[in-house]
Amino acid sequence: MNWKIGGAQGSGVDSSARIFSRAVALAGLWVFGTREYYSNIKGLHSYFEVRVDSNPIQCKVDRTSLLASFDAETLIRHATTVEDGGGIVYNKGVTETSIEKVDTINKEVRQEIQQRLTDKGLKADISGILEESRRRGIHLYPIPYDDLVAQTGKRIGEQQLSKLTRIINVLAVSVSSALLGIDKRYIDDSIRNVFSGKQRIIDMNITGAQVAYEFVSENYHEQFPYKITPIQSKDRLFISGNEAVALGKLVGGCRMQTYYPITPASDESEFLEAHENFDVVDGKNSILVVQTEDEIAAITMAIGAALTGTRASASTSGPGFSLMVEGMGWSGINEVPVVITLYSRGGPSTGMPTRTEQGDLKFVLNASHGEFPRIVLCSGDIEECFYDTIRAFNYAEKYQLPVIHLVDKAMANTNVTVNPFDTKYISIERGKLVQEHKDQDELYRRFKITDDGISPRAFLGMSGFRFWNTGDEHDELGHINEEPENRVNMMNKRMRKLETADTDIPDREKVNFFPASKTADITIVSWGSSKGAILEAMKLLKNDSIEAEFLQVRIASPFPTELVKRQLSKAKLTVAVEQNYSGQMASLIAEKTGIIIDNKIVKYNGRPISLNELYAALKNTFEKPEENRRVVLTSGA
Amino acid sequence: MNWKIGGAQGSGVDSSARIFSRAVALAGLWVFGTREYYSNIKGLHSYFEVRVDSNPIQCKVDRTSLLASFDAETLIRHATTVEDGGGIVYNKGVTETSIEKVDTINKEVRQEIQQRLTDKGLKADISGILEESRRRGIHLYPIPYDDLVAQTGKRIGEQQLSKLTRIINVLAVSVSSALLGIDKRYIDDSIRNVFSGKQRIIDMNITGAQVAYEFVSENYHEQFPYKITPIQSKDRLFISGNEAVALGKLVGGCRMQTYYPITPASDESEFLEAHENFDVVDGKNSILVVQTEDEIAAITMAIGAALTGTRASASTSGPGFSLMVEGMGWSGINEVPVVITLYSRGGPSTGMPTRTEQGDLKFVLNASHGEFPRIVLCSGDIEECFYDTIRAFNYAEKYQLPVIHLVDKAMANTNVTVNPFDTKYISIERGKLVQEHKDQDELYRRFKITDDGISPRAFLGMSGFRFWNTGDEHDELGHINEEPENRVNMMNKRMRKLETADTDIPDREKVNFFPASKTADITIVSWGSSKGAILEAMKLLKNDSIEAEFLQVRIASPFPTELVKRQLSKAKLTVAVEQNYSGQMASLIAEKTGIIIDNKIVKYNGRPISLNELYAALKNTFEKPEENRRVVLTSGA
Amino acid sequence: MALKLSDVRTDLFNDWCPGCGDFGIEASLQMALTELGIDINRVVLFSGIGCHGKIVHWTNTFGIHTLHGRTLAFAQGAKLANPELEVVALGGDGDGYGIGAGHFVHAGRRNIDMTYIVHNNGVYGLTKGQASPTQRLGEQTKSLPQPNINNGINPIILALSAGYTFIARSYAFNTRHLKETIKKAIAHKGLALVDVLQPCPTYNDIETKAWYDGEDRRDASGRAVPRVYDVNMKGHDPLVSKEMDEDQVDKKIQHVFRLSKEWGDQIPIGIFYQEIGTPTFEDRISARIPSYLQNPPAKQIPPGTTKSTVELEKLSSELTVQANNV
Amino acid sequence: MALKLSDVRTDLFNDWCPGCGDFGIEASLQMALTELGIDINRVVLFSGIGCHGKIVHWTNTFGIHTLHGRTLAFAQGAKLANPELEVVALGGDGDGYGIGAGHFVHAGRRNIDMTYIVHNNGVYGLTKGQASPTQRLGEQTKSLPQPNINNGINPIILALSAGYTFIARSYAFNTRHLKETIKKAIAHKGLALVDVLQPCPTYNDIETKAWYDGEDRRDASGRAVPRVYDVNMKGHDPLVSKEMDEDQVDKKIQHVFRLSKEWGDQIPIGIFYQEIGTPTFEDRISARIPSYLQNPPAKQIPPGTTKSTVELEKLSSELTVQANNV
Ligand SMILES: Cc1ncc(C[n+]2csc(CCOP(=O)(O)OP(=O)(O)O)c2C)c(N)n1
Ligand SMILES: Cc1ncc(C[n+]2csc(CCOP(=O)(O)OP(=O)(O)O)c2C)c(N)n1
Ligand code: SF4
Ligand code: SF4
Ligand SMILES: [Mg+2]
Ligand SMILES: [Mg+2]
Repeated sequence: MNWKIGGAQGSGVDSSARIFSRAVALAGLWVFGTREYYSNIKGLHSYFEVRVDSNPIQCKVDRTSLLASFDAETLIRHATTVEDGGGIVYNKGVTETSIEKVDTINKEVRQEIQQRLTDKGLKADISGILEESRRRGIHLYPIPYDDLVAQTGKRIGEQQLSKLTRIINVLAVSVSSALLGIDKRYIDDSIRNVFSGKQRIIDMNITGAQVAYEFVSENYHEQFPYKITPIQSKDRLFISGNEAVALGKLVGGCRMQTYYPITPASDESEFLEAHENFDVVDGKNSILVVQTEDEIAAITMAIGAALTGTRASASTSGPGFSLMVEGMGWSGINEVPVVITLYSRGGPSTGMPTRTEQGDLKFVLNASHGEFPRIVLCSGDIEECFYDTIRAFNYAEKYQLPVIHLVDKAMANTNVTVNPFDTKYISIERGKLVQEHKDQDELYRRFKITDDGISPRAFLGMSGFRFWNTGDEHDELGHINEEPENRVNMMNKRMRKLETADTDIPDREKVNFFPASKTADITIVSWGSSKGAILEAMKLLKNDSIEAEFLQVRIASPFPTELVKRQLSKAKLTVAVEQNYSGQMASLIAEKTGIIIDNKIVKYNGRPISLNELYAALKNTFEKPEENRRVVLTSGA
Repeated sequence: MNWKIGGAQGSGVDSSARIFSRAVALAGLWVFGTREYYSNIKGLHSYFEVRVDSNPIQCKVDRTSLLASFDAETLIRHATTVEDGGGIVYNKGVTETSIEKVDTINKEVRQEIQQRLTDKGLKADISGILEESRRRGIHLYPIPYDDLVAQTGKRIGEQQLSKLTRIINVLAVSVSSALLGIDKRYIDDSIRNVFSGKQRIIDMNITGAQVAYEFVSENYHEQFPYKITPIQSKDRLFISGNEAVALGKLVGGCRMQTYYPITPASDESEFLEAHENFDVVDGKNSILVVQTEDEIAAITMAIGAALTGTRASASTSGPGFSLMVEGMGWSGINEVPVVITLYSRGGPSTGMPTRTEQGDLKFVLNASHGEFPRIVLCSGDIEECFYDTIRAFNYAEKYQLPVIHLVDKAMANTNVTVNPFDTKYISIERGKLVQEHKDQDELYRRFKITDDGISPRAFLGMSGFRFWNTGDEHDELGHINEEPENRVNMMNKRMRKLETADTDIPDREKVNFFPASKTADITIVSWGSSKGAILEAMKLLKNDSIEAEFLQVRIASPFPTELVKRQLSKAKLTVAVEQNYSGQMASLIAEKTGIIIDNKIVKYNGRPISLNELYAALKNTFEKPEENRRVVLTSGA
Repeated sequence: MALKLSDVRTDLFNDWCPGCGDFGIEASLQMALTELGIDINRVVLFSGIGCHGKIVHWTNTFGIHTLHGRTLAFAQGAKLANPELEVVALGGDGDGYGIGAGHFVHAGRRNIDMTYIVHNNGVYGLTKGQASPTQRLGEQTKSLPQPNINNGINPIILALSAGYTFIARSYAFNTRHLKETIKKAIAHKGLALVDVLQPCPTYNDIETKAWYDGEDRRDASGRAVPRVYDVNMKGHDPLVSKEMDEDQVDKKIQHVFRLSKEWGDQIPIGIFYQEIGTPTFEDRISARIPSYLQNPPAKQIPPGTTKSTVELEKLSSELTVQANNV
Repeated sequence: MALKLSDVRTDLFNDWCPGCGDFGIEASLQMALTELGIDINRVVLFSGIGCHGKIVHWTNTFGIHTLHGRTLAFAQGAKLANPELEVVALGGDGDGYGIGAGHFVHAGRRNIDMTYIVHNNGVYGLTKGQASPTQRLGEQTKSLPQPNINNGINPIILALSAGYTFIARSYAFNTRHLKETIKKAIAHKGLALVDVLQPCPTYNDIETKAWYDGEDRRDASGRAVPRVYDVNMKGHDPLVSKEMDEDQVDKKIQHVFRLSKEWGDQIPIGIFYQEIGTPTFEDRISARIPSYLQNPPAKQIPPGTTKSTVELEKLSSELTVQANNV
């Protein structure tokens, strides 16, 4: 089942989606909820899609089962995405709104729609849209929202109806859930959670929900084809990528976070700030979140903090990362562990701030002038976001280098149900530190040349372990040194750490390999948030007797060259699936292994990959590989 | 013949080297002069090597024929580099200086040298160093500099000898040239040029030179084995990479340059500033050079200027470029022609500011978040620096995108003789501009979607051609537009320009291919300033009957995939020669063609490649390829 | 042909929040341009990233929506390359005083003849309401999890210390005053700052329109008593000229200082400071490059494909070696 | 065990030019540290890129030679993570007031308890003498091809407008004064700026040692009459406290303003301004995070390999869905 709700940004659509999703989760089902919105604060269209199933879900789909709306724009934009036999909940009052008038939609797009309706002999207004839907067998549910608001007002004794406008959201949600047969108690509980602390609003909305449920049961006896039946389930988290990273930071020992506001990264920092004091088994810990003047200050402050032994990180997105590259280079040559969480979004430049993309991989791998080791982790889903965050800090400290953790907008703003995170097997590994006691007379060599490239690390303020750092090439003490021999030794030492890391890190943390049950017809390679759609598409392909295997690269540096070579060299047909223009992982694989990926399926319209389009593209690719060397996916509104 | 002079930074060694080089050039010979110095203003050791030949020279060599010095440090550092049978000019007064005392040399290095001398039964002072040289058959020329200074003072009537200390440089030069049999008139003329405008200093130095020449003819009748004999020659330029780029900018129509001081880039801007008013055939032109508050302002100001139709550029080096990447991305999405001249130096971070490296190739190719087209040119020698600068502006305007022109410290600070630049075949090509007259009512579409991806360009202030720019994804007018379809069209349009450029640009501007005379035994691939040493090494290999061919990549984006594939696919043994740790061009070739380069010869100690080490490395590689998969060059002090 | 307001507007959908102070700024700017009657083909607006930044899209002049914090650098680059342009830069307070603070200071050092208007709403609007650098210490606007722990900066004094030769403040919903101020700023020869108090009804629930308008304070007749007042109407003369002696200038500056600190019950708007006769950067360039204004960088190279006209031999004469000619 | 000067020096070769003012700054700083007797294991020096930046290598404390212009950001990060450290940041004038101007302003807004010393020599030393932002308009130091066409900034006023709570100026070759000033700056609770007039004999041939020392002006007895004088000796009291009323504060600020503009024949050094009792950033954090000072970020995670002690279930309770439990 795929529920969708749309409405103007800032009108409360987000809380509606939350209420609905949580309610469904309370019923024991799995939820996968995505969000699309413009780079705008109020007024432009935003929408949420909530996919629901009794089995875990990993991606979005194209078609909507039930569309909940209260404005005209949502109908204009989304009615055509409702599947034949699905349903549309809408505001009775907007039926006569003409397409022409909805000026938040691009003029050309409006003209196209008007044309389409006219061509079908329909009126160029909402009634035309609805009629078009009705012809496809879609169940229409016109809702007299104004009446329902008024009724709610009456019940709670609120005369000023303007104060109640926002409950229209909950009315839309409640009508939907009533139609889907969701127990109203789930909705009520969800309302309490989402508006927690605001009793008046809770009461208002719970009453509204009651009114809506009654309205549905009075008017729509007929069965809506989809039903949500509660099932047994353990406790789950209902969580977004932003939140998963934030929890990973707290659990992983991060105690200072710097940030400069940027979409879609700053929600993470704000979550941390809202939880700056938290419990540990033996008392209280805290995280200091600093809003800096820019991203240059964010990264350099985080590095300053890291020098004191603090696990520190900076979170940002492309434009901010672009400003961090000089600072990152300094942490590279000075071997300072620092974690950068990079939420990739549509680029280049300001690009599409609220849309997703995987366009930064090659940039982060090569960012900053000169050469130094770095680790780049790419999470593929929201659970990996959590666990990888912790690994990022461990790697940073073990190998004393900057770690970039690549996530993206699609994960950041997706809300899913997951099993509670399991911290049993998680350790905090601080790497090679100096021993408390050392020979008094011996100078501490912060950059001592060692076989594995890693030198025992001291923190600023540790008695007897004074050291120097400089962005210049330096000697073991950390003093500037330009001598050619020292230079070569130091470069070798630093780069050696990448080999050490490559040897240390277990294969399962480098790649996930999802085998086919028989010899694979097609070998998919991918990384990041494309993972979910690929895994689901593989199941559909299997139904068609197409055997697919999937290599998910989780670490882009040090690149797992041998592992990747091994998996790909025997492949029949390799296909890279990526959310960028050029197929950056495919490039990286070619660079490292010489293997040219046969086919690419790419997407760069800013919207996440849907199951349907990927399945179709993979199938076509399998059937006619020559004709499909590069397939561009385009679904999404 | 390879002459070397050393001395403390700031003591005038640079003008001595200039005087010597120009004098030799005046004698009709070819000159190749390199400079090594610390990131320091005064006091640390610097030295110049001037290679001289009757045929054009393209690189440096390891051994010195004649070492000119006046301090102890130069002897300690460089006496061992003098070839058996060569000569050393030195200050009689420093003979007893102990190694111990020269504290500008790293303590450990000093200890090693002391040990070496003691092991040989020599005194641990300059006399030991000299004796060590003498045993190798080196001609020693002890010069009583103080006496010569005093004599000079007497002749010009200057009592205060402290005012004359700087002529010690010219004395060293003059002694050298007298030994080499260089006509004194060349030295005099050179002095006049180098100190142009400062008559008193000219007189002083010319007299000093006279004294030195006399001293040599009186004391050293014996023939020094090397002689410089004048030969007939046309006019030449004696020029550095910095100057060649600057001239290229003026000739190429660049009329605004922004910069923030940084080594080794700012000499170029200072040259431009010193020549800000210059003659054109029909009057005066000018270039506005703006020293900005940082590199972010440098690139964004240059872009602002470019929007007005000005050919504008920013020059910088790694750390500055790191700060420019966000701005460059904006010029990418807004299709603004802007040229960035990047002088690569030892990285990462502050690294080795005055030393050379080719460590930024992959960075510039991938710099800035998201994907957009850019052109990257890599000059291989000082003449290419000039011509490529002009091409950079033409490409920038023709394809409306940022162009990065990669040069390096080795070229920037190398002074060579070249034939005067030939501007006959050079055009200034401004690309597709709007027509002056257009339909009044038609909206100007700055980003009109076209087949070749290029839209007719207007400048700010052109009547009737108002347009918008934004770093956000935009429509044809330049207004923000996040619709998925527009997004895909715009990405495609922009990226298409790279294909257009790839089709347009003639092969000879993409690569230089230097064939072997028979089937090649070894195929060298390289880029940038490694070119010279490769070309010379090929000749030596030929003497050994090793046939080498050489593919010099001049454009790294759009990458000439087919050309490179064609050249490399039939190669017996491919060897990449690069001045970086990882072999970045080799990576790029693998990424683009899937061809894994067999062997790498890399250098990253900050010193340019010498002919001797490269020849040896190539020979070893040819003879035992398996044992030499990665050879690290280390020559240079 | 006199300009009409409709000439300087585009017909795009304006997506600012209802009641946003940016509407007032947009209207005032467009009216100012209309009334000044400048050829709109010569006008270039630059803006940064933030809600404010979209203003250039709603305005029918050349409109360059740049990067967060870099507006001034882009704008200066264009103006220097083509001094004939009428350049107005628009910034957000996060954009201009936050990430852009360095450029703000250094632009003051140059004094290029252009105008800089800052939409000062106390918050980072487009990123959902974090505190901007003008938000005061201890304030807690709507979406802050905790009160602000940074000192707010004082843009007037910052501009003064950086060397701005025209420093004004206005209020977004006093479009008359703002329009007139913008006109004067544009007319000023040198770099002019107009800091505009801009209510952000969505995220700034402290400095609201109602608050600026003093709707919480009513006089005897029940009328709101606005907090904002016009200093120039109250007799403050902002002019500083070369003829004044140091003492007079000092006094003026001291007064500006005091005025700039007024906040709360009385909020001064108007022109605080205006220096007359200080050479612009363009003047100083002209002293070095005599042809600069007649033949600026943007005008030197013709369109099409041409040969370089540079006299390369002359230019490189000092680098030329005439062998054996000594 | 009392500290000796030799304890705070390293034995590296110092490669500044002979006669460089940086030697005076180095000596004063090292003497100040010695006399203050702080545990040198607690002291962390940060520096930027430029000649000045090498100072940390000559000094035997923790020494972090950062990036050009970013000194303050690195330093603030370390101090916030471990407030027990004694943090002294050192910058160049190009470094701190040029490329670093943004951080300079925003550090003022925070008022973290640390010291910032700027080596103000009017030039970009290490890149061979370009004009720095403090170089005055129209001046032409040795290696400029043309006179400087930018206004020089006034660091005192810039600091004042940014919120620095301690603002002083000293002179590199008055090591006694400089040393005492540094001691007071370190002792000050809050962000302290010490702008140090630093001759650069190699590139700044205008503001030379001889010039500061007034060797071109001799009194009757033939003694040089120094340009530099101590304002505090001349009666200027820099203190501003919470007890003072607004008028008193204004007067003080006006005086600071006037002093800061003196240049040429009379150049004031000394403490211009010092605010007492203003809460530091650390104080403000403590109000939000009560355990901050006792258990700062740097102290929370033990060394070695451990299990996370975070109560994840509690922390994520609001995100937990207890299915079918409604
Ligand atoms: C380098 C960079 N960092 C962060 C952002 C994200 N960002 C977009 S708008 C904005 C803040 C806008 O605040 P302000 O300048 O005050 O403008 P307003 O929205 O209030 O008009 C930020 C930080 C960005 N676009 N670029
Ligand atoms: C990002 C960046 N840009 C430029 C440089 C080059 N650079 C090195 S030192 C310096 C200027 C130093 O001037 P200042 O800060 O005044 O210090 P001083 O040398 O005078 O002590 C510059 C611009 C750099 N290191 N990093
Ligand atoms: S968020 Fe504030 S500044 Fe932005 S458009 Fe809305 S009201 Fe205006
Ligand atoms: S260049 Fe100037 S500042 Fe740098 S060391 Fe030399 S004298 Fe000092
Ligand atoms: Mg704002
Ligand atoms: Mg300086």
